[in-house]
Amino acid sequence: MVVPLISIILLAPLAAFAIFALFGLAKRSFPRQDILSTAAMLVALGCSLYLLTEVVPKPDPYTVEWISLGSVTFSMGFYLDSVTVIMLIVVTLVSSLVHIFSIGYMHGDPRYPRFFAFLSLFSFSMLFLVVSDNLLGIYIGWELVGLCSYLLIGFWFEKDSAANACKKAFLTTRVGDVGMFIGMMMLFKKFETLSLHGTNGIFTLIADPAKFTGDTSDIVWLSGAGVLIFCGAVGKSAQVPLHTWLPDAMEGPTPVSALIHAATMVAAGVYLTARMFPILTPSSSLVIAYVGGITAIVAATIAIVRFDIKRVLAYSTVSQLGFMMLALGAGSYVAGLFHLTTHAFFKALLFLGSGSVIHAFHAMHAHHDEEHAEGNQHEHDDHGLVHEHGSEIPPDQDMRNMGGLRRKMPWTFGTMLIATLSISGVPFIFSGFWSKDKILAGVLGRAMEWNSVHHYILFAVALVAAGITAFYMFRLIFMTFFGEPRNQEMHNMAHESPWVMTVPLVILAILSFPVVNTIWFNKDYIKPPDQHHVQAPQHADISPNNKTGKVDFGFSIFGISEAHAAEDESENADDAHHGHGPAHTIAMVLSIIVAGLGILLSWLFYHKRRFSAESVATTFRPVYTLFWNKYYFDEFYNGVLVALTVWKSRLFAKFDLSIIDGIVNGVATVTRAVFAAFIGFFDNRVIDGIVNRVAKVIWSVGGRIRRIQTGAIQTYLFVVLGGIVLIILIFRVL
Amino acid sequence: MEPIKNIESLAYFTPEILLVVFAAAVIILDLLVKDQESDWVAYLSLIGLGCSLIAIFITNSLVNTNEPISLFLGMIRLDEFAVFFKILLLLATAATILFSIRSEELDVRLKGEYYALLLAITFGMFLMASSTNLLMIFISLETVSLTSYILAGFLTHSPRSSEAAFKYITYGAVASGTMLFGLSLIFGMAGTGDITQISSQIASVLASGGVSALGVLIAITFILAGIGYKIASAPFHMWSPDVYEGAPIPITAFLSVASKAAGFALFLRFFRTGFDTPEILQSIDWGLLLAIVSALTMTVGNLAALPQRNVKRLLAYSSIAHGGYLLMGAVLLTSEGLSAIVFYLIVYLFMNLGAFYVVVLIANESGSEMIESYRGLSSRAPLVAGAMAIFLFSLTGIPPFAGFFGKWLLFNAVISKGLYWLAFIGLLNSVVSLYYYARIIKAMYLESAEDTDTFSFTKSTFALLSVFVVPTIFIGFLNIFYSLSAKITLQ
Amino acid sequence: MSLQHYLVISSILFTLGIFAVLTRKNAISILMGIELILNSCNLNFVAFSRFVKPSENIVGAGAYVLDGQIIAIFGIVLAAAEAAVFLAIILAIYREFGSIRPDEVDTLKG
Amino acid sequence: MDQILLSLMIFIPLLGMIVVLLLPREQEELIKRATLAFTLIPLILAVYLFINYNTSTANTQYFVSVPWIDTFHINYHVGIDGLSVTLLLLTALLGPICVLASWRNIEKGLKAYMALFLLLETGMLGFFAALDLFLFFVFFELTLLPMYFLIGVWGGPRREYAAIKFFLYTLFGSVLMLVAIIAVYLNSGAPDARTFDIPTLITLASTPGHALADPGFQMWVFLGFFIGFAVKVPIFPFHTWLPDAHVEAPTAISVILAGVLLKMGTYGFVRINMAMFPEGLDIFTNGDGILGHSLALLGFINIVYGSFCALAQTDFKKLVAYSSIGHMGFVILGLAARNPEGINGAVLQMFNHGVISAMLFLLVGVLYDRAHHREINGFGGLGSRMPIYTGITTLAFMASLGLPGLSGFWGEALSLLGAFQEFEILTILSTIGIVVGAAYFLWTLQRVFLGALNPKYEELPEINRREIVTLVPLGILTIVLGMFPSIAINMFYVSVSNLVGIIN
Repeated sequence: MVVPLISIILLAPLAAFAIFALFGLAKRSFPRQDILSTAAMLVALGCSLYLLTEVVPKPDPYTVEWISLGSVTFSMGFYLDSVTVIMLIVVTLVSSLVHIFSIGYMHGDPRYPRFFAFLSLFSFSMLFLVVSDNLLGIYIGWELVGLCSYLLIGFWFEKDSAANACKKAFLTTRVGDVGMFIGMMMLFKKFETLSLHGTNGIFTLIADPAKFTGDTSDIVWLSGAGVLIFCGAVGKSAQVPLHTWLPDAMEGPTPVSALIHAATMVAAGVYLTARMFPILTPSSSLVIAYVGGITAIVAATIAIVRFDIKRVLAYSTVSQLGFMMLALGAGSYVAGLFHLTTHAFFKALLFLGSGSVIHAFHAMHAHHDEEHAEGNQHEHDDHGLVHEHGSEIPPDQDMRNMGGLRRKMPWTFGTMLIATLSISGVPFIFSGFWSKDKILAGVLGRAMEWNSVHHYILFAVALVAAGITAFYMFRLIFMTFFGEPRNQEMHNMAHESPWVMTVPLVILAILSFPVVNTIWFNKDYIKPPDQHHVQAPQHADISPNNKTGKVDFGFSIFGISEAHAAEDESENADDAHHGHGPAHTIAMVLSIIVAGLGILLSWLFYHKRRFSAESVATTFRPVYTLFWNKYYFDEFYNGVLVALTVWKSRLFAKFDLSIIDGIVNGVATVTRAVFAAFIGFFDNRVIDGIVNRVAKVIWSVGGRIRRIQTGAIQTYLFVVLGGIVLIILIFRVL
Repeated sequence: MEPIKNIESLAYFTPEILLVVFAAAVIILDLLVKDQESDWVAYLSLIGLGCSLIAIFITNSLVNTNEPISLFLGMIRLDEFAVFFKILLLLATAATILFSIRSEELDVRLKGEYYALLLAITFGMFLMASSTNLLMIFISLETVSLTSYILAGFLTHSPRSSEAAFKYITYGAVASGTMLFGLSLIFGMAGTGDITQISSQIASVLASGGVSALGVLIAITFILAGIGYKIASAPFHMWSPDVYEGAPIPITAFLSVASKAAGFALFLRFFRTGFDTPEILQSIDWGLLLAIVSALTMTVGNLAALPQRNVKRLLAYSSIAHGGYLLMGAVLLTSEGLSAIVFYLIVYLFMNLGAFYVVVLIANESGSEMIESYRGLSSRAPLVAGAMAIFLFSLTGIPPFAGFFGKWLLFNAVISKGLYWLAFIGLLNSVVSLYYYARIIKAMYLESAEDTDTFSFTKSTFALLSVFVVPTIFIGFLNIFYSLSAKITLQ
Repeated sequence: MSLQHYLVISSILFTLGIFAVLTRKNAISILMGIELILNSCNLNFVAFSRFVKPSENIVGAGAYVLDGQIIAIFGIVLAAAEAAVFLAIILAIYREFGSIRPDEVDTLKG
Repeated sequence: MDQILLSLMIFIPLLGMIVVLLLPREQEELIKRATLAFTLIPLILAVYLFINYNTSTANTQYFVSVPWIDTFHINYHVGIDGLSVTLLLLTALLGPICVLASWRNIEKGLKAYMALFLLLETGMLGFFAALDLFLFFVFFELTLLPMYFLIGVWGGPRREYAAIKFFLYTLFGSVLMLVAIIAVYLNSGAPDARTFDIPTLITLASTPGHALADPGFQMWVFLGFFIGFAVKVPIFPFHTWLPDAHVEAPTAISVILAGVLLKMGTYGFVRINMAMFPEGLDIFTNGDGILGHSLALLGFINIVYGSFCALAQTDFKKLVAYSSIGHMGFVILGLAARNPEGINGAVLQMFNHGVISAMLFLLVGVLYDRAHHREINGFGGLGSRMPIYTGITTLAFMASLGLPGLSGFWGEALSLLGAFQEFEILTILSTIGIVVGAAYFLWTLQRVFLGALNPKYEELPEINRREIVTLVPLGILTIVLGMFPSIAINMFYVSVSNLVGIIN
């Protein structure tokens, strides 16, 4: 029953896309692509829901042999455990809602059918990624979602900013993917397979000493593989330092941002890391945790000062993904995935909400597709906009043009408020609170249990980030929905969106309440996999929960100990809040406090206007500018380029800077510079040069021989005599 | 086996006799008949060649192949080797006559003499291919030389032609004089002119210390000068470009194929039977000497051909280079090498004559031998251009044309003796050669002519052309030619 | 007189001939040089066949061979023929170039 | 009957050439149709062979061996194994596609063009089927002449230069190969037992104590063959003929050049260098130090150098040309690994690259026929003008940059997986090629298709039906093989494991 269901789940969206493609070749398009795709998604959703009843936790994967090379074989397989099913439901659900939303949002777009076709293709790829039990399969889905994100970000490719953004997204993620591929190769070399579960899957082999003697070199190898595979996640989930593509990706239509760049694809990185949980070693986990933590704080701080509503959400997404990574890195498997699902819902909601707002402002434009038509018009509109990196803020996305919308669009307001409360971690009634709290508890738990200073630091970071989250989210709400309309003319035009758009909002809002997420608290439904090679440091058994116990600064990189007690150790490591009640309570209390603090501050700043953000900004000028410029990541990447602009101008003046954006084209420019010179020099001078030189020599010799041929007979006779004498000399006398 | 006495020998000598008879007949009839316009003399001499060919087959059938006989008290030898070369030479002469009929540069007044001389030179070459005595060798060589001097200078009122003749004879006289001196020394050492005994004689004198190896070397080198001049091998090649350029095209074709072939026949027989004994091989590093000469020859020929703009001269140099390739087979005088040379000569006959025939045609049409006059030939005369392309690629040695198979045999022979360096030089040379052959191809196919009026050729022209094209394409694929060339030996 | 004397003379003749051929600036004198060469060869042949006793396995014991002399005679004949042709060609050259200096006859080159 | 099928397939194009030559030059339509027919028959035969090929054994099938030049023990010996049948199919498939691609844009001398093309096809088919070393060489060289003329006569502005350059490079390589061939022949046994028969030679070369098995000898012969093939592949630094040849050649010929001729190099390498000279191979792939890594190093250089060069191009066609240098690098890398993953990957990559690069060149041709230039920066925004063309191009690009799910990925992935077992660092460095590959393709995509439509091209006509027909089969192959690579791999993995057995 399972296999056919999964096949349907996968094939339905694929078919929707295939139909579009076939019609396309015939230079026509399917009459109602939107209905088709949406229907396909709903079918998939239905099947996924049904699977919920089917699956018992941790069955063997359903595999088929894919490629056989005689000695070696690669198999493709589906692996279906509770997590997979939940992911399936999340993806199909959000995707369906986004489909429905788009029917309204994208209505009237010249490439309306294509949009839905791409959405279907994306859904297929994402679902494929989720179900595959094989790094090869995951990698396939992985790259395909990347492709779809490329296509959808660049959906309005006439806009240069969009064209750049999609390229940047694809290439930045691909950098990570290459790391992932190398990681795969390392695993393959060690285990001669790429399947994960099952009798001869990596996760089984890793436990068997014959295949994997847990000695240092093996552990190092494994850590390396783990980190490299995590690189893939860093790219896709926009973790520092590869996060810069995600904000730019907001150039795509808003439903895309909601589906791909909030709910599903970016979460795929987290999902992958969770999947690879068993092979993570202490060191690789720590790397993951740190990357996550840093991302969380960095993104959050940047978000504070954005004015583009979509970018705020983008950075908040990055930051939330950081949280999830942090959780996984700290060994809180469940917490990470829990937050993934909750975040998927409320963030999708937020994006769709913002979409609805943008849509509302769009009414002012005669044509709906103005949002993407000539992106360069933004240069010369006079809202006194501040220069964001990449392109100017479109007026209909600039929060400074909004305000007081809550009466204009109550549904949107209401739903978005719920989501905001959820993400800010307002206690008890909102799902976001639970998941975030679980993360904090997990980190703190690990910190106490291992006495590891690293995790204490990370916990602090996470806490701060959580506070900031609350702050900037409410800033968004206040600026958008409360207060007086700042741009009256635009305000007048605003209106509530049609039902096709509001209904999804409502559904998502419902999903932001914990009731539907209780499944995550079901211990025997969701079992975290074992981490065979993560144990607490040897001396951690003094007392699991001693507050006074000296904190161990020298975290042993390879927490290798006797294999015994690995099980329950990792058990503890995961459900930290059970093993360590104190950790849980502390975390909960603190998180509530910081959330409250954040909300309070933003209320004072942006609603009550007690303090003016501007004055604070001026007093903390350096910090402000740092945030404003997003820690100068893009500038840093561009710096590589700038250093080479000198070269460039010398080597090919005709080529202008405008199309250069970020590291990608920076590298491109380097290579244009270096290699244009290099090829010019090497290919033509050296290689051809050698060839030509040889040819020249031959020619000149030919010329010389000609010159000997003087035409005077007596010279010829001289040569004859000379020849004779020479021969005699060579062969006898000498 | 006992040499046959003179009178009995005449029976086996009919092919040569027929040639002489027809030569005389041509001259006399030419004097009597006053018709200068038609080409009957040419056809008469063709008939003569035909008769002689038949005679060759008959006489050959008289001989027991594995028991060759020597005529006129051991002056000349009648064996498969000789027979092969005679047939080859006959074909070459026939082709030359046909070219001459079509060539427009030849002087109409002296047809009789011209064709008579062609027959005479063929006679001389027959002797070259079969003589086994120093005296015969010298006489045959001189016969060929003297007649070819005249033929080279046959274009009266053409300074080029006379100059060619002058250079040719000066060079040739000195070379043959030098050779004669060498022969005299050999005669002195061996005490006999019979080359079948020379080797053993010289071996014994060398052993007894009668003469020094130096003496032998000097003698051999002098002789080499004479033969080297005939086959235009470096450093005795320098006459050939000038002579080839000056001489009438049919004669150039003839010299580049026939007299080269004859020279090789003489060369092989002389050194194979005369000097192929261990003692002499010890006294001089034979293989190395010939290998160097061969390498030098092909390299000089190819490199000097590169800058040429006159196709005739270019082909002259190319034929020097081919002499070098052929010499590769002569290195170490192995039987493999011998059969390789034989095979290559067959191929060379067709492709080189074919190329020269095209030169004749173009010269007739455009009155020029310069490469410019080949521009756009592919559109002006597609078939001729195609044929020329085939000949040139074959000369370069590119499959599937016969030239490749010929080259391959030669390299095979060289490598079998472990002379990789020589093979390597040879191959590099064929790459270089592509360059100047391709220049003609380029002119014909990739460049366009100033005037694009198409050339008109007669059916017979194409017929004759196909006589050369078809073998150039197919010889390589037919086992018969390989087995045939493997059969030709010198004991 | 021993064989050596003849050989020395013939070598001198040969060298002189070569020298003439290489240096003379007149076609006629080149012809003369060639004649010298040929005659030196003839002298060789005669001398050899006079002095060198061929071993018995070629001819019967005590037999006396005239090969050398015969070759010499042929040599003379061919030399004459060559001279004739040479002179004819020189005439042609003179007609075309108005000179018989070999170094002026060099239109064909390269 | 089955026996002659192979020979039929090889020589029907030749027959076609004769027929075409006999047709009157005015009957252009007729000539085209005839050529198409004579290229379709081999395709049908190839498909037949492909289907009926017995994948369970590594023995050569459908083989014919008749004496040809007895004097030198040369036989007309043709047969197919998994490797050759795959490449035969590729060749036969590209045949008709190229004819269709040359349907409209050959202005002058159509008859000669088609005749030469048919000759070329015979040469290629024969090469992949030949099992006699001499025959192998003859067919190898047979492709030279038509190529020279096809580039030289129907090529672009600098065609003469490109043509002669191609000719000289290849000839140089092949003469070295000739020496090696003769050396092998002469060492294959006593004068009357010598042979050119490839299978026999392979067994001889692996019998200990035989002259052919001597490592020193094998090393030199290996080098001889290697250079011969390296020029064809082309392996750095013998590659400089390729960009010129590609840029100047007419579309169809570029397709053949990239699709088949480059494969002749790698195929020959597998067939001769690897199978016949394992000792020699050992020296260059299995030792320590630079020499032991030389082959992998060359592969790496090809990948990185090729892709970076491609990144620097502004000529669309040159970009594709350099990209194929890069992609052939993966083949070399995979072969250097000598393990099943690597070699299978390499062979798969050969096939896939054949298909994909063919698509790319066809697409370039389509654009060139319309805009009459190939300057990448000279376009812009075509995406909105020619959606279908854009779609297909995107597919081809994605396939070429190794997007999983499209065929290009599997070859690269397997080659890398294999290579990583042997050469970790080199392989990791080679992955740079993947990123750069993505970079130049996406960048091109952006400059040509994205952004605002270049006003010059507002009237640019959309890709027409004939062109779509030439592209669709390739596109389908790309997708199908991308999803089910085993379809191809099953054809040859047995042969490959057999080869691996010989090597180790």
